[in-house]
Amino acid sequence: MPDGASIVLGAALENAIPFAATHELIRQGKCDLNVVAPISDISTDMMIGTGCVAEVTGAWVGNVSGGMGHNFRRATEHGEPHPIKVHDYSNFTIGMAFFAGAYGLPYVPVKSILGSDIIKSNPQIKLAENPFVDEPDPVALVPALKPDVAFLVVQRADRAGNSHIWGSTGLTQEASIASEKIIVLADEIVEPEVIASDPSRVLIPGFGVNAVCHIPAASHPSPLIGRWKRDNAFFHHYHQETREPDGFKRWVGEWVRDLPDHDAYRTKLGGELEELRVEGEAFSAPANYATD
Amino acid sequence: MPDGASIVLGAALENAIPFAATHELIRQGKCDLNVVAPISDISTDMMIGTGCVAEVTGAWVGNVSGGMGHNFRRATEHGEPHPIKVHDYSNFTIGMAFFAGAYGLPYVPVKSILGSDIIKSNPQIKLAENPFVDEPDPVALVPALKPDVAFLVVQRADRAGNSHIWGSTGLTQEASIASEKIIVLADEIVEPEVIASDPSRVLIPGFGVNAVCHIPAASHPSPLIGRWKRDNAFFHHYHQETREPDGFKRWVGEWVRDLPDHDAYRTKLGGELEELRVEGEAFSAPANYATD
Amino acid sequence: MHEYSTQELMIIAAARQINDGERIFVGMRLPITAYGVARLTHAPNAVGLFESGVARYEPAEDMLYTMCDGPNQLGAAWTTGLIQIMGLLSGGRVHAGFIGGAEIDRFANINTSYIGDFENPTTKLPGSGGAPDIAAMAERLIVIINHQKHRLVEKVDFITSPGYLTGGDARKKAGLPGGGPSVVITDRAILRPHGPENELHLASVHPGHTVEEVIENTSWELKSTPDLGETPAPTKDELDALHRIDKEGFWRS
Amino acid sequence: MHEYSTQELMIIAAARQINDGERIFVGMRLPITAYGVARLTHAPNAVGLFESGVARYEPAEDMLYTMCDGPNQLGAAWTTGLIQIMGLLSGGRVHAGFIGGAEIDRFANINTSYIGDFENPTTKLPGSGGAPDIAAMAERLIVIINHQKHRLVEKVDFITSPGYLTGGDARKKAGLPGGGPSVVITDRAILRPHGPENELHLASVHPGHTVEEVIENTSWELKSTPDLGETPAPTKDELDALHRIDKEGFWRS
Repeated sequence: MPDGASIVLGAALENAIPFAATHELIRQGKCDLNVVAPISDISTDMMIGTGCVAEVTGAWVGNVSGGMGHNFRRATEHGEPHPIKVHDYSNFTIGMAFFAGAYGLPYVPVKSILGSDIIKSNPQIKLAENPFVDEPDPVALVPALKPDVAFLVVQRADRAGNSHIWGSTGLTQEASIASEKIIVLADEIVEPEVIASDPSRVLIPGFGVNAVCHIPAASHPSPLIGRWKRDNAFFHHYHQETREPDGFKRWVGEWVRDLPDHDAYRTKLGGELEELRVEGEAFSAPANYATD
Repeated sequence: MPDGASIVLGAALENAIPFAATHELIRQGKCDLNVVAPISDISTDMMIGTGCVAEVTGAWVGNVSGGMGHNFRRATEHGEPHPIKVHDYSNFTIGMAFFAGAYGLPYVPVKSILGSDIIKSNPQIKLAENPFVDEPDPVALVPALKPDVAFLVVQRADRAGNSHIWGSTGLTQEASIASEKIIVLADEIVEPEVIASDPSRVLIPGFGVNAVCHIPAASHPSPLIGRWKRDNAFFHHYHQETREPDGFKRWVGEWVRDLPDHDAYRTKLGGELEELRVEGEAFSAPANYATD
Repeated sequence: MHEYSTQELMIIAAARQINDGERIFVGMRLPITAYGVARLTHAPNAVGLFESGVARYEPAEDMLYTMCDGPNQLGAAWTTGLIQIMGLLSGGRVHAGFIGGAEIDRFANINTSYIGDFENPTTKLPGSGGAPDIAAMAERLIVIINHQKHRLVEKVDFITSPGYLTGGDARKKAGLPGGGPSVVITDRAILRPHGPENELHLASVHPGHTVEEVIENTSWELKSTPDLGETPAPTKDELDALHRIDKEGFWRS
Repeated sequence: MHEYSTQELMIIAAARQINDGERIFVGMRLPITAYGVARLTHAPNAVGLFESGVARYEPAEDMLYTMCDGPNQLGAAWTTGLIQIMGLLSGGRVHAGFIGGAEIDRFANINTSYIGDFENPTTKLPGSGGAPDIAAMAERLIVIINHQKHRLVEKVDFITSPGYLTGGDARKKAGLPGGGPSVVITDRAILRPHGPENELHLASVHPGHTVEEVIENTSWELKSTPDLGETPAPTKDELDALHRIDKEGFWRS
């Protein structure tokens, strides 16, 4: 992945955020990224704090259970560590921008952003008239977004990247298909037969995936349905520790830069991570695909 | 359902077509309907033959494994039993029209119908220029379609209409959500817990459904994945029998008008239907939704 | 009289805004608790929508920190994508949505984006999420905000989520399909748009608060509706329902 | 020499158009068999797409009458919606699509809609299905049609699926993203667009057929490509693969 790329680090909103990828990009010192997502909880704030980010394209940046993202505020209010450009969208309009990018529409006309000053702060969105009615009927035209790379966390995948996802998915499908490349972070690698047993649970088929990595708990501290609970204390801790730039430096050193990889991160979490592991069973009723 | 309504009798293309609803509408003698669907195999042809149809909005009408739909040809070529108006779409453009209707977009700009004379035969589709680029860049604007009623066949539902569907769905979700009312024909009625065990397999939640009917094999002769095989001989028989108007009259008398309901239809099929029942098991791998 | 906190009063006032059988964009924190109270009291057939892609009948059994947490998905009516859920906003399929904000103005426009000039803000707020879409499209909007002078302002610096814009029929002229804010619930009072200008008026004052105090804490010259009264105190049934949901007493203090 | 039917030759000629690793809109009948042959011979990593919402690696094990039949869904790579699958046509994600037709003209425009005037047709054909979308958007298009004078016409009555429109750069000017028809496989010959006009030229004649016969059965003045030759006969490997798929000999007669 080159410097300057536009990347999607999680498009499901507050679950299945690929923090393992966020950390690895920080370790590799990628530059000038455009972070594209409706909401990626503190992933975006971390990226901004390390100076990786030139632009943010999205609807909300912060710490969902904590409120503000301190790095986001420092960057947008005082240009610290450096100024960033914010491209404002609402959740539905960024969804339509991904939808257009995914399915080959140059733009999508929406009603839901009319009246909002987001039309002023994001000049990419144009006002127009609906040509299908005679009376005035304003619409906002939202152009297609086509990020370079989407990272996504899935509950299980086979080695070819055929993946099963369940639970709410936000804009995962649209953002991934809109992206030039897709990198899958699988909580579990399973035999191809497991995925093929339920092709309707596939959100992204393997032939559209460029790489698949087996990374348990890649979404920590965000939850992964049926696998890992949300680590609320971790989010709170991040919020407390990163109030000042020095605090963020310490935090990112301890939790990202000083660790070689996600194995080490899991080891460092230790028993705290084990407590987040879902042990219970609440299985879906089977669907039969037999043909005879 | 009033005369003159626009109705969706199957939007999954060639599976899960709600023939039981088609037959009931014929028995009730509904008039001046606008039949809206990408492809509904011989359902549309039957409706046309009985004189129920004033308009067809779709991409393809015929007998998928047999070729022509004789009633469709008689109506369009000789106005028999009466002339019908055809609104031409391609599959992707009718998909975008349903998408727009479902999700509140006044229209969708597409590339995929450029160059086709469908733009001439369907004046609802307008040519325009993409306002986001400086050089000429034509797009075709497809306005939202919002049918009055969608009928859909599902493998299982609870009494409130919460439904599970699996296998390919074509435009089922978009066409249903775009429609003012949704009527579910469930192959099996199950306890609410079965549906709630897998909310990601829900295509249409119960709160969007206006009525749910328990009708086994409602899609016969089209297949329902994991439940009923396609009755190829039945499609062939229809094709042979309906070559002439008198033949169609006989066919529709025998198989629709002279039967009080779908129970009687199943009884008449008897052993032929039993041979189409899927007996095997090819179950989906379970998904865990546990939280702890 | 039963004892209750201001937060509990706000939750119950919010719950009363939900009618039976309605589909509601719920959001997190206070509104999700209000939804639970409504379901347990007068609105047992309401449906809760979450823009991440979740629809629920019964509220989640466990505490939620985000709408994507496991307990909000287990036993849901529908777990799907954002477009499917937010798309329901079109065509009058969503009756009401809850939103909060950092600032609201006399025409009920809401700011969650920028304090100061957006090109050079003094304070950058987290942003819109799906609030503009809900504000534009839902049949009506229920706003919850703390009642402080710097929050209830003459004119917001940035309209993230449109209310009645410049008042009168400006909202309609802008092409917005949804009906706009129907009520603003604060920790001191309830405000409603009133009259042809759709300006926010004081509709009721919470028990223990005064009209003067409310006016003092509002930046514009706050007028009252003709039927101005006191916000009805929570009933025993309402408080019982709230305590069943708020087992840990999170909202009691 | 091995024995083979004309249909078998067409299937194998079609299979050769599929390169390894490509994503192909397969469709029913002859092309789906061609896809199976390609997978078993030179293109083991091809992916088959079906507009109803199915993607497969291995072809279905049992005979299909429609793309929605059970055997096409069991063990699929993806069963989803039409928009997800047809949406792949954008952005160069689909390498080729197969389509058939009732009429094709010298610029490879295809008609499956109306014979005669569309407002008052002499023959109403079933319609487009997804063919226009595939023709507009796929990187290249593979056309299969029976070679008769009334099918290979100077100008189609109705362009359902665009080829090169009026020839030259007309297709590009019309804003069509996909590359257009790359080959037309008939029961007598193979035609390809050639030269700056993108007019269909005779590229090879099937064994047992003659250039004169092909020209006689084409309505326009059919020219030949410089490398005009004979269509290579099926190899033993290709026929073996075909017979493994076509167990019942459906295509053999």
